Amino acid sequence: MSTNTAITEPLQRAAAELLSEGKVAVVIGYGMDGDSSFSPPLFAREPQEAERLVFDDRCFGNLSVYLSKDHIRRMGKIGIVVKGCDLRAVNVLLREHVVKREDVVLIGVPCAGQGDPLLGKCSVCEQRNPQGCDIVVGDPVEQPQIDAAQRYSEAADIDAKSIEERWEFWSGQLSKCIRCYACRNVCPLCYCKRCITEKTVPQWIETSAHLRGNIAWNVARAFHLTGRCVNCGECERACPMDIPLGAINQKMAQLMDERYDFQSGLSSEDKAPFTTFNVDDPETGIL
Amino acid sequence: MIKLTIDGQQVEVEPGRTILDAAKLAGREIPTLCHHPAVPPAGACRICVVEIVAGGRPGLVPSCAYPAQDGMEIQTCSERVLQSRRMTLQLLLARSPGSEVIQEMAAEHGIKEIPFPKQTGESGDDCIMCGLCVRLCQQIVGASAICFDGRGPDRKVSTPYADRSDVCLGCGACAFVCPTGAIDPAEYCPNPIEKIPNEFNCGLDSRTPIHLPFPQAVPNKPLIDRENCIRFKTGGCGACADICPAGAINYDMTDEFVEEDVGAIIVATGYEIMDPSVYEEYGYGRYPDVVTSLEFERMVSASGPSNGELTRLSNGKPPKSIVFLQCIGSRREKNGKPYCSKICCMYTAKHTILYKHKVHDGQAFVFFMDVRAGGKNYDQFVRRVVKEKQATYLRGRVSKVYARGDKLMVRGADTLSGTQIEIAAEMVVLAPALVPSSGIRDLSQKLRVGYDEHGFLLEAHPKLRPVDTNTAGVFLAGACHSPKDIPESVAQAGAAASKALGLICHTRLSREPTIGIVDESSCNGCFECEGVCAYGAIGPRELTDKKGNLLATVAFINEGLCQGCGACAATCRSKSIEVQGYRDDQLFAAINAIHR
Amino acid sequence: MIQQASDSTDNSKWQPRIVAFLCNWCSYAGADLAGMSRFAYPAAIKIVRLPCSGRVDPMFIIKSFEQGADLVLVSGCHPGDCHYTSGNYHARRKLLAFRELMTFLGIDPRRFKISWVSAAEGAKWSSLVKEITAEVIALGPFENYSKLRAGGIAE
Amino acid sequence: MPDECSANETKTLIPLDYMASKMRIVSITDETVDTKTFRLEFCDPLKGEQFIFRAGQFGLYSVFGAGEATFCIASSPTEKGYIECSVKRTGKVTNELHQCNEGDIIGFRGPYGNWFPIDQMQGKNLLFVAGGIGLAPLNSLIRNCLDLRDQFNDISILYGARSVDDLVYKERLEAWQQMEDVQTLYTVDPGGETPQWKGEVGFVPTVLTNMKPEPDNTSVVLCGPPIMIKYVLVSLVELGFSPESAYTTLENRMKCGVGKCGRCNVGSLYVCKDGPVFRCSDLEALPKEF
Amino acid sequence: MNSAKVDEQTLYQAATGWLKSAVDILLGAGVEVIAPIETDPGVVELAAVNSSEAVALDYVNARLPLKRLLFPVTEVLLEYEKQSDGDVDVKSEPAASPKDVVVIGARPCDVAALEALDKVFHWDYDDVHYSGRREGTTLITFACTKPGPQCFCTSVGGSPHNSAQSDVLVFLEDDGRALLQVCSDKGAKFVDQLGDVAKPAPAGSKLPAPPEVKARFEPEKVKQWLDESFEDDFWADVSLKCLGCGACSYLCPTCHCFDIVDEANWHSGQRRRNWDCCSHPMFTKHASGHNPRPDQASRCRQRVMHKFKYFPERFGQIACVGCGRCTRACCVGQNLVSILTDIETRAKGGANCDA
Repeated sequence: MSTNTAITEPLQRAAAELLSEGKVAVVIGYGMDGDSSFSPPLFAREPQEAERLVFDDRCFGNLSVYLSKDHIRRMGKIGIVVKGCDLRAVNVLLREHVVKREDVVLIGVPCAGQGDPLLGKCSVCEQRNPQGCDIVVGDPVEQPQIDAAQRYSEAADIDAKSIEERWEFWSGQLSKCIRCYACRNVCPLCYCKRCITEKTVPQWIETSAHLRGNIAWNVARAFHLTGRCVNCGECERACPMDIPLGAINQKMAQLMDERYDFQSGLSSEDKAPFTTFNVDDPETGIL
Repeated sequence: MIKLTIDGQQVEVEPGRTILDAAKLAGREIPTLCHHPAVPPAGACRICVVEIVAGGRPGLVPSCAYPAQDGMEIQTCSERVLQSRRMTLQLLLARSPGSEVIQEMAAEHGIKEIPFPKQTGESGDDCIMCGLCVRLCQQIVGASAICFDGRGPDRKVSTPYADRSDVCLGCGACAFVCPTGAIDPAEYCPNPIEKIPNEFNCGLDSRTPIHLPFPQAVPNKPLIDRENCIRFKTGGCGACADICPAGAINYDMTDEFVEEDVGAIIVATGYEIMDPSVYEEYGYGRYPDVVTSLEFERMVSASGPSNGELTRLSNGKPPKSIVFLQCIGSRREKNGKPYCSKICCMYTAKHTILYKHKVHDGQAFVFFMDVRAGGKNYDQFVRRVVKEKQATYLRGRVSKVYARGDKLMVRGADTLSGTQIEIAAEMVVLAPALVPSSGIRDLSQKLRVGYDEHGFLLEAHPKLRPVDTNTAGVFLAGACHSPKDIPESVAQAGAAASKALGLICHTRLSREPTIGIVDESSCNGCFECEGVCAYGAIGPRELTDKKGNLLATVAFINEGLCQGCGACAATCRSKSIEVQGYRDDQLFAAINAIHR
Repeated sequence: MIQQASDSTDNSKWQPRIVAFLCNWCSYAGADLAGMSRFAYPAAIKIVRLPCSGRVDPMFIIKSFEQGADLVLVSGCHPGDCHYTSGNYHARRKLLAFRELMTFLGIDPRRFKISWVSAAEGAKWSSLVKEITAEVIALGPFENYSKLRAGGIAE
Repeated sequence: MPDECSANETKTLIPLDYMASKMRIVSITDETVDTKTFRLEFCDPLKGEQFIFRAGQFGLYSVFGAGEATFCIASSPTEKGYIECSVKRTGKVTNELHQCNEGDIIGFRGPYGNWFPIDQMQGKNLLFVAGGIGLAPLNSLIRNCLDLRDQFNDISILYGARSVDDLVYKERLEAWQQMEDVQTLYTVDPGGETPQWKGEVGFVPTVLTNMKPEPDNTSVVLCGPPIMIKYVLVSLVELGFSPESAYTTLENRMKCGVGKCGRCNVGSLYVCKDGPVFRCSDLEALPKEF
Repeated sequence: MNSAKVDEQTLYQAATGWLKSAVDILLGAGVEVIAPIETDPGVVELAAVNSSEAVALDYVNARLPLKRLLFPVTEVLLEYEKQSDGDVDVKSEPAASPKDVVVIGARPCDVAALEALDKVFHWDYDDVHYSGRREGTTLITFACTKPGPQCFCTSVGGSPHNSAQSDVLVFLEDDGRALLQVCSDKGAKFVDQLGDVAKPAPAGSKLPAPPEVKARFEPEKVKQWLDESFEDDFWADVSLKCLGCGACSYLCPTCHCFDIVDEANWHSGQRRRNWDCCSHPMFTKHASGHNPRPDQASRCRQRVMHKFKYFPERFGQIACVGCGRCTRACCVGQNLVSILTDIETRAKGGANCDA
């Protein structure tokens, strides 16, 4: 672990300034916590609290999840520390009217990747330098070129299996699911006031943690994120049962990319693939 | 007001008006050359002289420039006046012997010979040095592109240093006002003057920037074409405002968006004709005498570009033989429109008659696929045309039109006799396919009305609801729906109007109950539903507490617009939209019941 | 365990079960026309009528499999013909993506069919149903899911 | 109450397998537009004979396939051979229940929970205050007390609902009104009255204040929406009642009904076991999580 | 459950290879053997084994706690089938005619947690599903040799050598030998079954010293503060980052909240019991829409209060065994230990330091 002082110091200054000038009610960033293996979220509400903000290579979380939380929004205008990848989620939230641009101050941090060794998603990150933030602290980092094959390599590994092998694999993985819904609750885009699992009339998704219910839940989750998921990987990180949820999300992202030339969250102006159509969309496999 | 007497007649004019203005009011005609109502007077040509008899300093004055004064007594054709004019005309005739205007004016004044030598060649031209053009260019157009150049006999109207000047706008106003037609702006204008094609006459003639859109337009008022008007191009001119007696011209008026809340919309965007130049074999665009039926219609119209005189565009002579070609692009599966344009058979029959009215000894031929005369008395009309030899009907298609000399050779097949024929025609009239108005797709997307592969708008049901669309409250009339002739269009328009009235005459709207309903307690307000709604039925609704504080913005389905397709319900992740009659729990029960 | 009435995977007794979600205006009318025109088709297919193929939520399909469907069919108007102008275009995007998701998870994509059948295509409907019924008989019972059904859940 | 059963005590445990007894719906009464009263009989006659409960206790009713839901038993323990429950349509189970017909079979387990301390009320005046569907648990107690009429002094019933249409047990209300030894006062919220309405118009706490009940030797039992209970308590205190003499019921969400699922905890209490009947004075000590 | 108290702690010793023999003997006797096995890379889970080979020995703790064997994540309570005459055939899921199960290798904290579960499932009403399994389960616990950084059992009255609820507590030695401490009749029966594999240890044999687990806080102090701090702002502050994901509760060896749901098709169905979690907003939400615990602050408070105040008040013990799973699982670093140490600081009147 190494604290990135080139970012941490200007970050602390910027946050303290925003707070002391009353431009934001809270700055959501990362803080240091001796006990945990990563830098957890920190909510600075007073200028002096900004001193506890930090940026290092253990800032795993996607803080944009808090933008949809009522108890955070009630505080007032939010300043939020975003890595380039987190910004994609913010863009989707903006597009879906979850937050208004004027209600949030985006503090961008250039990020050369998280984790040691680098997290999988960071090694194929194409958004190392956040675009369109109100404030960017620190200097831009080098952005390697990533091609589509690298971008979706995890999904490709599973795609390479036969259909039977895939069933074998996924029924094993999904059997583990205990339906704690951690994947849902940490997802910045799973902000529904009432999750489909909580609607009981009718109960589309069985809540029992048997494979039947688990498939229904995970299919619904993946499908509700199709064309929206920004592959931040929080679901997989949160899953206490270590189910490779990211691969499913990646597969659907790959599909949207290949089929509709769409990558979620690159702009807040895009139309989600499922809210629009093209008369000439591919339709192979339709009888 | 100023009171004066002109030729013994009392008139009243406003202060500041000239004697010429007063004379007009009195109904006395005074000849003018250098005068133009929009241009400040100069009194240069002295044709307009009148005699002040009393009430001022007696003598001859130019009426166009001399202000009317109270108590004046004016004579407009006293012998003294006429003598002066004759002298002036003699001098003008000597300078510009070729000018028709001067010649006519001189003749009116009984001048046969002149005592001066007529100037010819370099020094003699039609310009009478009145300077109207110069004053116009400087003071009205504001371009100052032309001026007088040289002295004495060398004096002439020219550009500075006689160069082609970028200052010249190419507006052509100088030529327009020149009393003798002496100016050709092309001599000094760097940008050739483009005539503004008259759209209504298919560009067969030109129009001015101020024009009537078409004869009998409603309202029948002229409009300014801002793209071509000098005023809008340079900020100069404004002559029309100066001279409009009603003060009706207001340059500040702009196009504006007008929003109206309406209960129904009738789409009647009509048709356009397809461009037949895509079919090279017919030579349209290549030979001036190949015209479309619409151009022909204008050419034979009394209000058309040639005032109803039918002449060949190539040489201005009446066409002695004419060939009408049917189904240009219509009923053509490949590279065309597969549908029948429906109106061509009948208007072509009419055109043959009109042709015979214009060119009595002319010969008309019609190439047709088959004659579709399905309206009331239509077939009888076509039969009359054939029977009365107004036209020779040939069943078959034309393979090629080409020029030979000043004739157009039309080569085609007569499938009834099974022979190849070639007709030497002087004019060829094409009946191109009808297509929907350009922009219909944008409009249909705005209105959420379907359209077919050709762009014609879709009716709700071909037999049972031919006037309705699938979007409630939007109705169709005329050719936007499919090619239609006048009686059909009128009938459909009437039906559409009745449908619209039937809809809006009630105080409450009744409709199918199958519509979407939003559960506001769980709606996230992401508005993905709005994106999939084909009817624009979904919009935002703000939920507030009792104090008016905004709690949430949620989706709201306009029950008047919703058609109940359920795309929104399938899109809603939180399952906050239910379609009445196809609710989730109903479908769940249906799925469950299958596996009984 | 209570014996399940008809989810036996015994091939000798097994009858295929196809759940079809049809749009009201085209495919349902097409199926209707097939009936009126006396085009016979297998009774294995059970129809749920919807206003539009755009109404289909993937949960319908999952639920059908959970309840014992061996094959699910969604059928709507041909592209451009949607009564609601664009419902089938949206359905096309979503359902094809859903099929990819199924495939990725190892659920046989041959178990989920999409078709366009217009109100005039009674004959197409009849041959389509014959075709997919033959296919599902060849595929056999959908064991991946039938093993997950109530009473036989692997936990 | 908390000391009633402590985990440290060795006592005979009742085996619990969550089995639901089958009951047949014998009659259905529409109370309001979204409330129905079901009269149920055990399919197994023996169970019916053995079944005893006390007023205030609840059961878990289930529609097979939809799930279980908790309702108080609305009939009186003195009425044998059947039980009644009144159900407002709010969720999945209640929806399904409302779609049931007479003769259908549903599941039941219970009775669970504590009960109104009817023994301690003997010889006292009784004041029942109910709002809306809150009359259901009181109905059981009122019917019980009326069946044992001579054990109590004056009995007064104050019942209010949002509108005339929202009044439940209309026939029974009528019957109570006819009784000479019961004082009844029925009210609807302002705006909820109809031209035919002959009762009071006003909110329950206001009507209660005007009613001026005698606090001495009176037990009060309250049931209704939380907001009503809150203000009725204020009125009662103003009238000289002590919170110790008032009882009410809590309706926290429950799944097991027997203190295991952890859903109905309010502090260290379990509404399903330590309740649903609480003394109003005891509620004040609880965390406000009900 | 440990009905007969063992008078003297009886110590046995077992030679290298004892585990293989033990597993073979048990399997041979038709007993289901549950042991730690590596299911995912670096992840150990308690699961049925067919041989001793798969058994993992080097691990801090299983990913899911022992509770899931006795109180599964989902289980059938009853099944029903609708009859054509309108009747319904309802059958209680036979409460597992107690099958003999031996769990080898659970950690002392997980096993100690059963004390709390026992109390919940056996008070007043005896949950036959739980107790049936509990009855038939013999717990051969492996004493902790290498506690994890998040472990804090010593703070909540446990220890790496806690024998509470264990039938046998096993002290593994590096060379494969082991000391077996018999703690109950069931344990004695197990050791009997092993025959020669386990011999009584020579008198004076000493148990190894437990590894150190740092004590982080005093639960009494925590409770003192909790008693007075229901309305404290602390709860809003501490819950800021909590996403209510529930991973902590699902992995907690003492959390026991559950949901009961029906799952059905047209004619038949099951009533099931599933794990549930007080962090989820729907947990307490009434059908009317009223929610007694409407925000994350009140739900966080409930979780801490329940474990350290309500449960002790009701059942006389803390509902936490210090296994540290909640802390490990939390993806926002909502660290239960730091919440509790913070509370302790407050209880001592210390500075206001944010968790």
